[in-house]
Amino acid sequence: MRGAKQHLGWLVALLLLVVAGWLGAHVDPNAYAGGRARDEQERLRRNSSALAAMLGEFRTSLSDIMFIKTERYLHGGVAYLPHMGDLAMSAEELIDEVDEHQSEIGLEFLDHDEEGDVPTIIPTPERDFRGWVGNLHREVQPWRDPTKAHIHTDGRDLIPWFRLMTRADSHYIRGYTAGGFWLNMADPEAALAFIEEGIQHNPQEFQLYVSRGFLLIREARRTGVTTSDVELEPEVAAILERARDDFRKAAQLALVKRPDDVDEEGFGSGGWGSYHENDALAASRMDILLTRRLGDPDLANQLAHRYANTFPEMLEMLQ
Amino acid sequence: MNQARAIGVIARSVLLEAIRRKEIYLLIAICFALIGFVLSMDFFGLGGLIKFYREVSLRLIGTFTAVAVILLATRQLPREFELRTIYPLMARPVSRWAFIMGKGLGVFLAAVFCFLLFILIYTPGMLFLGGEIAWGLFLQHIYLQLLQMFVLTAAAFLLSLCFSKSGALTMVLLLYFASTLLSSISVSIYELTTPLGQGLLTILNYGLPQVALFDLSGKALHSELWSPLSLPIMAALTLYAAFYTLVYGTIAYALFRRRPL
Amino acid sequence: MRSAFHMAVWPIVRATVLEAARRKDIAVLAIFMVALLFVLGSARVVGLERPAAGTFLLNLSLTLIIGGAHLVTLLVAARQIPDEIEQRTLYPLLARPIHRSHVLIGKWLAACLMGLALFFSLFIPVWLLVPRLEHYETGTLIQLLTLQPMALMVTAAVPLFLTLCFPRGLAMALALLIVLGADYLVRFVDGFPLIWLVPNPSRLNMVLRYTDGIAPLSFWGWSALMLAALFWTASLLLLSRQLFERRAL
Amino acid sequence: MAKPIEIEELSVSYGRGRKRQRVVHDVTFSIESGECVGFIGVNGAGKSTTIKALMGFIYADAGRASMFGNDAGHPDGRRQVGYLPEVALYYPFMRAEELLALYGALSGMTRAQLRTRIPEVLQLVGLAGRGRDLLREFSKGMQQRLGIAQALIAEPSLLVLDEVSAGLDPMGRFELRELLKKLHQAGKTIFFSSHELSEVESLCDRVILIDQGRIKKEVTQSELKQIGSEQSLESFFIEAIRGAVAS
Repeated sequence: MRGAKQHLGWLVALLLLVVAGWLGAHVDPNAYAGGRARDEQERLRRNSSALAAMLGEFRTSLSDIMFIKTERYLHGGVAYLPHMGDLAMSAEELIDEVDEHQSEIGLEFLDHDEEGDVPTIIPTPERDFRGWVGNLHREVQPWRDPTKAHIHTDGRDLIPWFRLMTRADSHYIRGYTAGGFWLNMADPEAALAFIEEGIQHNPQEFQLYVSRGFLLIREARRTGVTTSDVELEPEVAAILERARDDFRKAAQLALVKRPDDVDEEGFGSGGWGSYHENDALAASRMDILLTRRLGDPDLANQLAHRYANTFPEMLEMLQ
Repeated sequence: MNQARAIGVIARSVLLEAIRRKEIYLLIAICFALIGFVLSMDFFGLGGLIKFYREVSLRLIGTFTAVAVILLATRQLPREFELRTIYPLMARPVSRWAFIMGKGLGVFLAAVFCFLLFILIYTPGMLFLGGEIAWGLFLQHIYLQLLQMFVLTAAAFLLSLCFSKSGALTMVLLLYFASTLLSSISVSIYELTTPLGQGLLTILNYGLPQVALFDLSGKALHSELWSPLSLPIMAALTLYAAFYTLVYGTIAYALFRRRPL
Repeated sequence: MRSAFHMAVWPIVRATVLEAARRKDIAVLAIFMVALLFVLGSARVVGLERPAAGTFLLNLSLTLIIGGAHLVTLLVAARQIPDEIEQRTLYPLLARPIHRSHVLIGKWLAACLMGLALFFSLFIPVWLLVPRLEHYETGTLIQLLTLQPMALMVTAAVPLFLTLCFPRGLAMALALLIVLGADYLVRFVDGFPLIWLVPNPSRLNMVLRYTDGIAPLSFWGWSALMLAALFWTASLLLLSRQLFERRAL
Repeated sequence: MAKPIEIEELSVSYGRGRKRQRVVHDVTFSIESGECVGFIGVNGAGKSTTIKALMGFIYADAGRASMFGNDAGHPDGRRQVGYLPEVALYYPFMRAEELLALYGALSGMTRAQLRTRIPEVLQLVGLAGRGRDLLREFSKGMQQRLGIAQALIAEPSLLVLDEVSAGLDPMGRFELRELLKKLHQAGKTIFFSSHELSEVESLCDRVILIDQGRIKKEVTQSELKQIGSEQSLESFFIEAIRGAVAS
C-alpha cells in the first residue's frame, strides 16, 4: 500500500515535469522579431548616452555581450567604446570590411583613418585620473593609443561567438549577417546554411536575403566567370538566379517596411537606419542588374521603374 | 615551538582540509566538464577553435580558482571559533601571528594546488586542438593570478574578522566580481562628478585593489600580437599586490591579536 | 481544530524568514542593490538626454532586481535543509506532531516570500526613479508582474530539491546554473535529449518584451506559462517530498 | 489505552551497500504510563539510534516502534511528546522566546497559551530573563537548558530525552534532577538515555541496559536498590557489559 503510494508520487511528479517542460518549450515570450533591443539604430542611441557608455559593460542581452566580444577579438583584445562604424553597417559595407580584414591578416599595424579617434574603454593617460594605477592597467590589459593605430586579427576566430549569439537569440539578425560573412572565409557552404537558418527563424527580415544574395554572388564568382562579356555557364547561371531571387524578395520586403519619412542620411521612423536604407538600395540595384545579366532586359526595365518610385536613382541604371 | 615550524604545520592542515573537502574537487570537476564541453564543441564542422577554447578555459580557470580560494579563506577564521578548534591550537606555544600567517600560507598553497591541477587539464586540451601555448604570457598570467590570491586572502581574513562568515564571503565575492566594473565606471564618471565625488573616487582607486591588474588573460588570448610584460612592470605589480596584502593582513592581525578567544 | 497550514507550516515560514533576515549576508546583498538603485536614481541627473537611454536603464534595473530576487530566493532555499541537518535543529522540529512535508512547504514558502519581498520593494522605487520616455505596453507589464512571482516559486523549489539529492556545494552550483542559465542551456545544447525537461524559471522573464514595447502575450500563451510555473513548482516539491519523507536523518 | 512507548524486535542499520551495518538488533521493550525509565549504555551502544527510530527520524529494517499506539513517524504519535535531541545547536539568529514560540506553535499551542507558557518554562529551566537574547550568545549549558525548555513547552505527557545532562554543570544537573522528579511526580512518563549512573539511580523506576545494539538487562527500582546495598552500581554495570563482551 505504502509502496504503491510512493510510486504514484514519483509518477505524478514526473508527469507534471513533462507537461511543464512541454508548455515552457512551446511558449517563449521573447520570440518576436524586431524590438528595440535587437535594433542597431536603437542600440546606437543608447550607447551615445553618457550613462549607457558608463554602464556599457553591463549589457543585459547575452548576444550583445558576445557581439562586443567579436569586436574585441578583431582588435586583438583592445576594448573600444561602441561606435557608429561597427554597429550600423549594411551588408555591402560589412562584406567589404570582411574582405579588407582578410587581406590584412599578418599585418601588425594598420591605419584606419576613419576609426582613428574611437576612444578606448581604458582611457588615455591624459584622461585618466588614476595615475600610476591607470598606467599599470594600460600595461596589463590589451590597450593601444586610440589616436594611433588599430590591430587586426584573424576573423575566423570570431565564428564560435556568432554561432553562440544566434543560439542565444534566434532573432539576432546582425549575428547571422556578420557571422555569415566571416564564416564565408572559412567555409562558404556553411555560411549559406547559417544564413538559411536565420531566414527560417526570421522569414520577414530582408537584410538576411540581401546577405545571402551577396554570398551567392561570391559563390558564382568562385564557380566560374560572371563578367558581362562572356556567356554564363549553366551552373553559374543557376547560382546567380538564386541570388536574384533573394534580392527580389529582399527588395519586396524592404519596400513594404520602409517608412515614408526617410531623411537624407537614410534614417526614418520605426527604427529605420542608414544601413537599412543601404540594404534596401542594394537589394533593388542587384535585382535589376542580375535580371539583366540573366538575359531579361525587359523585366529589368520594369523593375527599375517600379523601384524608382522609392529610389529615383534606379532610373540611372537604365542608361 | 619554533614559530616558522608552527606556520608550516598550520599551513599543512589548511591545505589538507582544502584537499579533503569535496568543494575544491567539485569546482575542478565542474571546470573540467565545462572545458571538456568546449573541447567537444564543433562550429560548422570547423572543429573547436583555438582562441575560443583559450578564452573560455582561461576565464574558467581564473574564476573557479578565485571562488575556491575565497570560499576557503573566508571560512578559515570563523570556523575556528565556531567549532572551538582554536582553543586546542592556541593552547600550544604558537603566537597569533604565526597562526594567521600559517592560515594564509595554507590558503595560498591550496590556490597553487588548484592552478597546477587546472594547468594539467588545460595543456592537453590545447595540444589536442593543435594550438601553441605562448608560455611567456601564460606563466606571467598565472603568476599575477597567484599574486591576486594573496590580496584576496588578506581581504577575506580581514572581512571575516569584521563580519559573519557569509557576510564576508558575499563581500569578497563582490570585490572580486565588481572591481573591474567599478574601475571602468569610476574613470567614466570622474569628470562628471563634484570635487567631493572626485575625492571619493580617488580614495577608492588607491584603497581597493583592482582585480583587472592581475588579469593578463586578454593579452595571453591574443598572444600573437602581444609580448610578455617587462620586468619592471612585473616588479611593480608584485609590489602592488604586496602592498594590499600587507595592509589588509596587518589590520586583520591587529584585530585578531586583540580579540578575546 | 486549526488547519495544518496555520499550525504546521506558518510557524516554520515565520522562523525561517526571521533567521534569514537577521543574517548579514542578506543585508549585504540588500545594501548592494540599494546602492545600485541610488546610482540609477542619480542617473536621472547625469545624462538622460535620450529616451532610448531611459529604456536601457529600465531594462538594466529590472533585470538586476529580478536577478537579485532570484539570487536571494535561491540562497535562502539552498541553505535550509543542509543547515537544519548540520546543526541538528531538524530533530526538535520533527519531534512535533507535523509531517515532514510541512517542513518542506514552510521552508519553500519562506524562500518565496523573501524573494517576493525583495522584488516588490525594489520594483516600486525603480518604477518611480527611472524615467520612462518611450512607449511601453501596460498589458505586458501586468503579465511581467504576474509571471515573476511564479518564477520565484520555481526558483525556491529548485535548490530545495537539489539539496536533497547532492551535497550543498554541488546543489548550489547546479541550482545557480538552472535558475540563471536554464534558458541559455536549453538553447545552446539544442537537440540534447530531454534537455527541455530542465525547469526553466528564466522562461517567465518578460523584461525584454516589456522594454522593447512589444504587445502582451495572448491569453493562452500567458496561461501556458503560468501553468508551466505551477507544474514545475508542484513537481519539484513533490519530488522533494518523495526524497525527504523516507530519508534517515 | 495504548502504552506511551512500545518497541518490538526493532532492528536498524546504517550505511549503504557493502558498508551497511546493523547497529540495533531485535530490541524489545515497552514503557507504561507514568513510568520513569533510564536507557543506559556506553558510547555507541545504540541508545540514540533506538530513540531516533522511535521518533521516526530513521527507519527500521525490521520490527516496530510506536508511541501511544501510533507507528513511529506518524505525527499523531508525537502529539504528546517532548523530545530533547542528543547534541543540538539551535538557530543562532533567533531569540530564545522566538524559538520556544516556534516549537510551541508547531505543537498546536495558540498565541495566548504561548504568552503565559514561555516565561514559565524559561523560569523552570533557569533561563528567566534571557528570553530576548540571541541564541548565538548562549553557552553550551544554556543551549542544553533551552533544549529542555523546548521539550517541555507544550506540556507533553511523555518526555523522550537523549543525553539529558550533557553539558550541564553540577548545579545544573542537580536542578535538572529535581525538575525531572517533580515532573515524574506530576504523572509524566519519562524515558531518557544517559551514561550517568547516579542520575539513573536517583530517578528511575526501571533501567534498560543496552550494549552493542542488544538489550542486556532490565532492572527495576527495587532490584536497583538491592544492588546498591550489596555492591556499587558502577561495578554492577561494568560486570554486566564485560560479561556480554566475554560471551
